[in-house]
Amino acid sequence: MTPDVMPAPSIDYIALLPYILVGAAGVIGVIVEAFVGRGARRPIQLVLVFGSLIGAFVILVVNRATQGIQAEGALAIDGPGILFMGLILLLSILVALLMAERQLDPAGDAFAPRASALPGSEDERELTVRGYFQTEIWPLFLFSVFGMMLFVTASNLLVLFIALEIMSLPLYLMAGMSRRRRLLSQEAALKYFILGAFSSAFLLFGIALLYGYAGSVEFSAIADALAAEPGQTALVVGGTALLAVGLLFKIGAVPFHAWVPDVYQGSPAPVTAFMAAAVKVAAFGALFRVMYVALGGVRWDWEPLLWIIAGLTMLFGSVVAIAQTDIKRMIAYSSIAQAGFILIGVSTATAQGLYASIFYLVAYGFTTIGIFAIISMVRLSGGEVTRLDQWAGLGKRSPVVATSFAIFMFALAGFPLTSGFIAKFLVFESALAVDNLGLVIVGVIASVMAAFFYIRVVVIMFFREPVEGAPAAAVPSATTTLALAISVAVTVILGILPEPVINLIEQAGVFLR
Amino acid sequence: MIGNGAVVLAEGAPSLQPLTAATGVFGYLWILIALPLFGAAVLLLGGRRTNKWGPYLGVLTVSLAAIYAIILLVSLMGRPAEERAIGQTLFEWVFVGGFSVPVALQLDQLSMVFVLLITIVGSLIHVYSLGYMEHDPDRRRFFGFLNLFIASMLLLVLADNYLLLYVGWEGVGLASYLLIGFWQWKPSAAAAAKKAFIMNRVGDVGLSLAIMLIFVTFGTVTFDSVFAAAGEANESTLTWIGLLLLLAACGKSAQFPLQAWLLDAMEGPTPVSALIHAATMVTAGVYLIVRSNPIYDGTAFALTAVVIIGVITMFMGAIIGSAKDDIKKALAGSTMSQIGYMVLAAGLGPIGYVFAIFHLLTHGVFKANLFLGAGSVIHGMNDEQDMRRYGALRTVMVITWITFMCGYLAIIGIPPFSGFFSKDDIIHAAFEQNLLVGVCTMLAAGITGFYMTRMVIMTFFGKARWPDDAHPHESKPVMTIPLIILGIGSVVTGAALLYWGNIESWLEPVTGIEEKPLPIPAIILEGITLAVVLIGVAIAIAKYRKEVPVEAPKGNLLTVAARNSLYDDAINDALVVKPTYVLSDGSVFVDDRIIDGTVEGSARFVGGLGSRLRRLQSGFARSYALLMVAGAVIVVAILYLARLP
Amino acid sequence: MSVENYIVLACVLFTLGAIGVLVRRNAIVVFMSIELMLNAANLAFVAFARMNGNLDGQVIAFFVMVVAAAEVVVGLAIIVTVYRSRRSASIDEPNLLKY
Amino acid sequence: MTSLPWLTILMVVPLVGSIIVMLLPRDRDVLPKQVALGFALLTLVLTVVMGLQFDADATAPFQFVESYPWIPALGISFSVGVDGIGLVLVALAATLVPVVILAGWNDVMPGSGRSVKGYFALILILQTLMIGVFAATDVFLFYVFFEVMLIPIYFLIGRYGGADRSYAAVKFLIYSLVGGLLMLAALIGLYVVSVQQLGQGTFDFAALVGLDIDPNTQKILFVGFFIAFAIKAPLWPFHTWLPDAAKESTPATAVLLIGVLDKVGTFGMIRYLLPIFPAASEFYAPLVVALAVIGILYGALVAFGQKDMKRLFAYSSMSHFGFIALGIFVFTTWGLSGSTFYMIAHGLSTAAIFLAAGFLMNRAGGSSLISTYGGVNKVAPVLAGFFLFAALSALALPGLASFIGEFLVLLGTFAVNVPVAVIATLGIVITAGYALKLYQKVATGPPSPAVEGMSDLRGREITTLAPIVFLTILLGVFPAPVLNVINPAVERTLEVVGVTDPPSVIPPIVQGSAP
Repeated sequence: MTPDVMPAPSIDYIALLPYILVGAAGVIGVIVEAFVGRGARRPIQLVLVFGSLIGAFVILVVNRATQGIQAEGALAIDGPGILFMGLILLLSILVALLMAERQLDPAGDAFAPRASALPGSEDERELTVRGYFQTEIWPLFLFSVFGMMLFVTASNLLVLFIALEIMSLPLYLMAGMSRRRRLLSQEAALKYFILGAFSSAFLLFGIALLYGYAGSVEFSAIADALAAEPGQTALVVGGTALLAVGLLFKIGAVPFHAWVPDVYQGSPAPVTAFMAAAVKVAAFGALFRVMYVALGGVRWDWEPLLWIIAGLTMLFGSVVAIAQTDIKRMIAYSSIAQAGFILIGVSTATAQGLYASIFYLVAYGFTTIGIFAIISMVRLSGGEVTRLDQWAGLGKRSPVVATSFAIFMFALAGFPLTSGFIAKFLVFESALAVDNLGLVIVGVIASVMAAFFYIRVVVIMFFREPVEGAPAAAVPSATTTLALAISVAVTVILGILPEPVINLIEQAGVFLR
Repeated sequence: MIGNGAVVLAEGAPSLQPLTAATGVFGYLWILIALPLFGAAVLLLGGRRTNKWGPYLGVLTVSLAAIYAIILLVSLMGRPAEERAIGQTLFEWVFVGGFSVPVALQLDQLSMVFVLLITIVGSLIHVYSLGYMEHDPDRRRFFGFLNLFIASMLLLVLADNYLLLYVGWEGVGLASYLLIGFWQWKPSAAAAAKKAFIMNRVGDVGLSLAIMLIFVTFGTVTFDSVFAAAGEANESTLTWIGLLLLLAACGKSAQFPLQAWLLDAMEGPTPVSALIHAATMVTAGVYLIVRSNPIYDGTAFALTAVVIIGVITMFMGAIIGSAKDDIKKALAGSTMSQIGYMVLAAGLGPIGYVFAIFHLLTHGVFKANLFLGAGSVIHGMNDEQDMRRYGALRTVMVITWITFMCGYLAIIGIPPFSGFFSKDDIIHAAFEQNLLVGVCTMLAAGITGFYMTRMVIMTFFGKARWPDDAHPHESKPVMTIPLIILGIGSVVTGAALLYWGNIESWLEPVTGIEEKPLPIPAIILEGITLAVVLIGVAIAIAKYRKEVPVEAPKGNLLTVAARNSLYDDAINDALVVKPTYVLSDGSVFVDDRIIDGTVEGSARFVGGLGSRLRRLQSGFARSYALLMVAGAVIVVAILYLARLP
Repeated sequence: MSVENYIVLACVLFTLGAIGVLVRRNAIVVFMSIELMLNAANLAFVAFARMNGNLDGQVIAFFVMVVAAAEVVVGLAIIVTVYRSRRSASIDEPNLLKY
Repeated sequence: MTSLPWLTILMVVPLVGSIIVMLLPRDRDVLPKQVALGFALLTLVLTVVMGLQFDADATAPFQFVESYPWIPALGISFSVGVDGIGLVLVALAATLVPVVILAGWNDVMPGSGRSVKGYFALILILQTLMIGVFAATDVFLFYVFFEVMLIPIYFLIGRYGGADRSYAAVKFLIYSLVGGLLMLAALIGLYVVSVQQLGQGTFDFAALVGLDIDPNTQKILFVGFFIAFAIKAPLWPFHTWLPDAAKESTPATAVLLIGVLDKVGTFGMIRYLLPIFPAASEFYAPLVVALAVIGILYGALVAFGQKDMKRLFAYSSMSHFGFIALGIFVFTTWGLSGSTFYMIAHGLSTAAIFLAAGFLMNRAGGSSLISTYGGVNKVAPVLAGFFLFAALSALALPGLASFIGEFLVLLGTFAVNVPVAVIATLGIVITAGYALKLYQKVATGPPSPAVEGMSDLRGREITTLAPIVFLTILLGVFPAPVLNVINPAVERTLEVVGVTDPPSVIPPIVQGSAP
């Protein structure tokens, strides 16, 4: 150690451009909030958001060739990493489209005019009447996306932790910003925050233990340490366990799922879509990297763990979803079950499993966003109508919307000619390829039970006569329509012609270390 | 193309007569079946349009068939004995792997006589029906069904293999079902029809299994190939085949234990009873057994079984016939008993086959005669069937009475009426074979004498016991003429077939024939038989000469039993029908409760589990946190414990 | 004093923090317990840094403090809004979302 | 052979038809029916034309073969082609669809709130899928059709069915999904095996038959496929969805469901189970035979005890499916040909019974309770006549198509297992029992109040039933056209399994007196 001279770090800014773009856009957004007049904010924010996200995605695609460990081993920009980032950006763009919606709710968009205002208080009503829109949510959103991008490419545990926080903190706030049902929304935010912080504490302590074991937080260093002296030590086991807890929490795997239903139900529909789609992708990206790269040496230890977790998650999610009466809550439990299916891919510890899971995430992400787009459309004057029985006869009043929803349901249930089927096919195959028949059987059982409630929605929409004063799907503005259209298209096309996507994923190669 | 197959056969089966190609007049064998089939098709599909002329078409087709049959007979007699078996393959029917069955017809001496019986008696009954069914709104359908029956029956006797025979076999069953239930709005008729079909179905089980066993054994179901190889099969197989065929015969010919349907079958219009349930269909069982004689020759056991069945039914029928007051049921009982005779005769083996057929023919004629006579009476007494309401009808229905008497004398076997020859031959054969059986046949002859005399006296003699509204009158010529023809038939058939037609040598090539010495000289035997019959007659006269009460007297145990047809329905109910219902209800319960219950139950279980598990989601952030901590502990535990090698 | 003791202390603090989260009702206190857990981690980092003889752990500790600060900002914001609408900082109070 | 992509055309035509029907204006309620009927008839004609070009004694296992890569990454291709068995089943589908369209002409009353064109569009889509499932020679493609078929039926039942329709629809779908997902697992297992053996995976039927899968794996995979097929078929005890589905669906739907769709189960057993898992098939044969025999008797007995016509038909079908399965798993050409033939015959007789009963029920306000009826024969003789014919065809009267199937199955069974054959044969008595009991209750005796003044069949209705009756008789008397086509396929299948028919005890002198 030579304390006097400090070598300048070599950083390839071109490779980091996507991060920089999104991050900077977020910062600028904050500044805009601070200095620009209320009227002008929204357009500028929209330009920033879509500009940065699309830009980042384009850049990502353009120099997808430049891969490697970047920023002094902080980030690993490799094939899978780029895939995850690209997917996150695409999903975020769709979510942004949903967030930009301001036609469904007569009072404006889906978010509270001022999150701090007291629910039902005088000034809130006044703000509403004055037609205020709060635009702080946009920079928050960008920061969250930025965090996700770091999260899936983090190549050392410190960056992992920080990325996790950058991703999560804005989400906690966004969860509380619903215009309607403020109390639920705030409750969701509180629970999400408390539990999120709690889990990140676990994660951090896990990091500490691993650091203690390996003397470094670099994934590669940890991997080397494990390779050098295999076998269990308290530090490794404890570290792995706590790290897993932190990541599985974000994924929403049983038994760390408890927050999912409450938060999904309470948050505004677009934010829920963001959590259900993008956050899940990010969390899985990180989980994969940690497990495959850093902890690949002890995979004999964590494979059984993930089998059990995956099985529990699939079964629990499916069973409890059957008993739900609120559509958002049902989808929340279904997303828990779906996480279980994706975990099957992780638990194989093979490249095949990785590809299967990525495909599953693609299919699942787009379908989920489509689902929440429709949930945000089905409403009465009081806001979204999420009681299942009120959806009765929707097929008669809004055939197109109901049909799209049915397609999503069949996709989640894994019917052929939808993306969900190919996805299930691939994960099951990856499991059978490592002779894990048991997990597949559990998967099959769970799928049957899951099908039960997916189909029930279709029954309610198409076979039941509409109840009095039942809602119809409101006509959304172009943005939501576009998002919905894209989700339907992807869901169907991936079901009929998955070939290109499969190839794309399989070209991604493996994680760099 | 047909012949060459047969030539090979001839070499394969020296004992069997070769099939010769159907040439010349025989080239159109299929017309025989096609004619009535066409009639049936037109009448049944034609709808109301054909109401007016339909019945006549029906009569026409059958009569044409009869004429063609006679032509065939003549040209058949014109041929040397060894060329009297004609085969005609129409087309390939069912063929899979080694199993190949053509639609092929075979006309030999045996089927020839059947064809004649069916077509001639058939056309007479058709004509008779013109009168009998005159006022029925559904005449058209009636004749359609009759035609259908004739066609199926001809197919049955002309088929050259068992599977095709099965088709005819079931076809006549169907026709019988339709005709028994012709007056469908009468629940009794509908029930009787169903009963007949289902009991026949039981026999069909025997036939199907027999066919399968035959194929598995011989690799073919064509008569001549099977019979050619019959000698090589081992006896137990033959026995099984024989018993299964016997089961089939019991169903069709109302033999014990499947006899119960025949009496109910009298629900059908009388011409039907005459044609189907007396003259032709019910004798199909006899045909089946005689046709399969090469198989039975190989198995004494099956033959004995046949004899026993025959004897039992012979007595049952006779006893039932002696107690029934319904004229048709009484006749039905006698039919059972007479067929019992034939079956018994067939069971005697080569000694009996010929006489079974012989009696079958004469019976076909005189029983048709009797039934039509009864029909004429019923018609005249506007549908009264209870003999206790008859009496003294000879005065008003002369032709009916005379013709009926011919049939009567024929059936009880008074020389020179037809029944005498055929029945005595059977009794002879029985005595040649086995003394006991012989005695049985003789006794049965006596009972026959009794119940037929009873019937004649109650119907035509004594005082009139008519219902007040009855104005008995002779039937129209269209009905009486067939009666007269059949009456003459009842007189002459026996002698004609025996001496002029020389039936024994005629059938010999098909059935073979065998003579054994009689224990006692024939003339004495005939004397005794006649005596027994006359005793029966005498008893009847003694019993019914004086007043016949309109209400049936209580009667002794046997009489009561006989009136109830020996409780056959009760027995069937207890042994078969009730258990079936119980079983069925049981399975329904199992299906609804247990099997479907399990399915529904598991679904409900999952649902319940869901609503119980969701309680975990208490809504308290701290309990969620607790769950997480617990989870973390579990994770650590798993990492320590569950560890792959 | 050997490094193990610091680790043990860190674990104890972490556990105390966790227990605090489980048993305390007041959102603020719960939140402080979480901060305690984070600082337990920090202690562990520093101790390990010393053990491994490199500075990474100490650097990380600084990062964690920053993150914790950010977390405070967000956390308090949320807790305050909840408090204002419910007039209570109990985290058992908001219990509309369940089952 | 022809160069035209026949099978694709057959699949595309109804699809186009359904799209056109959907695009028709809402207010026209007759036009959709006419268009649908037109396309169905066109498909039928094309099928006939294709069938005439089928070369019965070609050496190639499949004809009209087409193959286009679909998902090469997974070795999946869109390959179709038919052997004799596939051909006749495609023909069955093509025949029944126009019939049911005509029969269901007034199933959906305009103003009932249910879309008329939707009904017929769904039927046409269903036809596409049915043809596809029988024509697929890529197992994945087969699976896709197998599963997707559920959805139109699901809507046909759930949307256009009777009072309890959504319960029945869901029950049907869940049942099928259980089978479908198990089959999916087994399918993937098969794929994995092919990866291990061939280097890269495939779903091509021929390639999979070529695999040499070790018996234990076979036994596992077999179960997955078998349960799926057993639920479809349905075999005892996987049958309880059928009565509800049959009761709640319209006659037209029921005909397509039981007459054609359920055949996919038995078809799958012949096409996939036997050739791909020969060892497992022989291992499980006793079990399957047992299930089949139980199904035969049990189904008949339960049918005997039914108070509801449609449920009765369902159970009788279950008993018939017992016969079909029995014939498949005795491994004789007679049994297998018999089963195949029986599938066709059963399709026809199902159509006859359901449509006749449907016409009857329409006249009495839709009640399917047997007790509602009586004495139909007196007021509507033609209707009663067709009803009786249907009953007779159900009890396999010799001379009708079903007899040939049933007898061959029994014969094939008898040749290898006499006791089973005897027990199964008893079934024909019970069958006669319920069939005639039904007719007796419905058609004979004095007319019941519901039946009084009932009108007899009209032209359209007779037109729908006549062709079925005609075919039933024709195939019963002259089955050669079908047998010629299916026998080679059957023999090929058994060659793959590696069994030959037992020879007769005494070598026959000549094969019958056939020319």
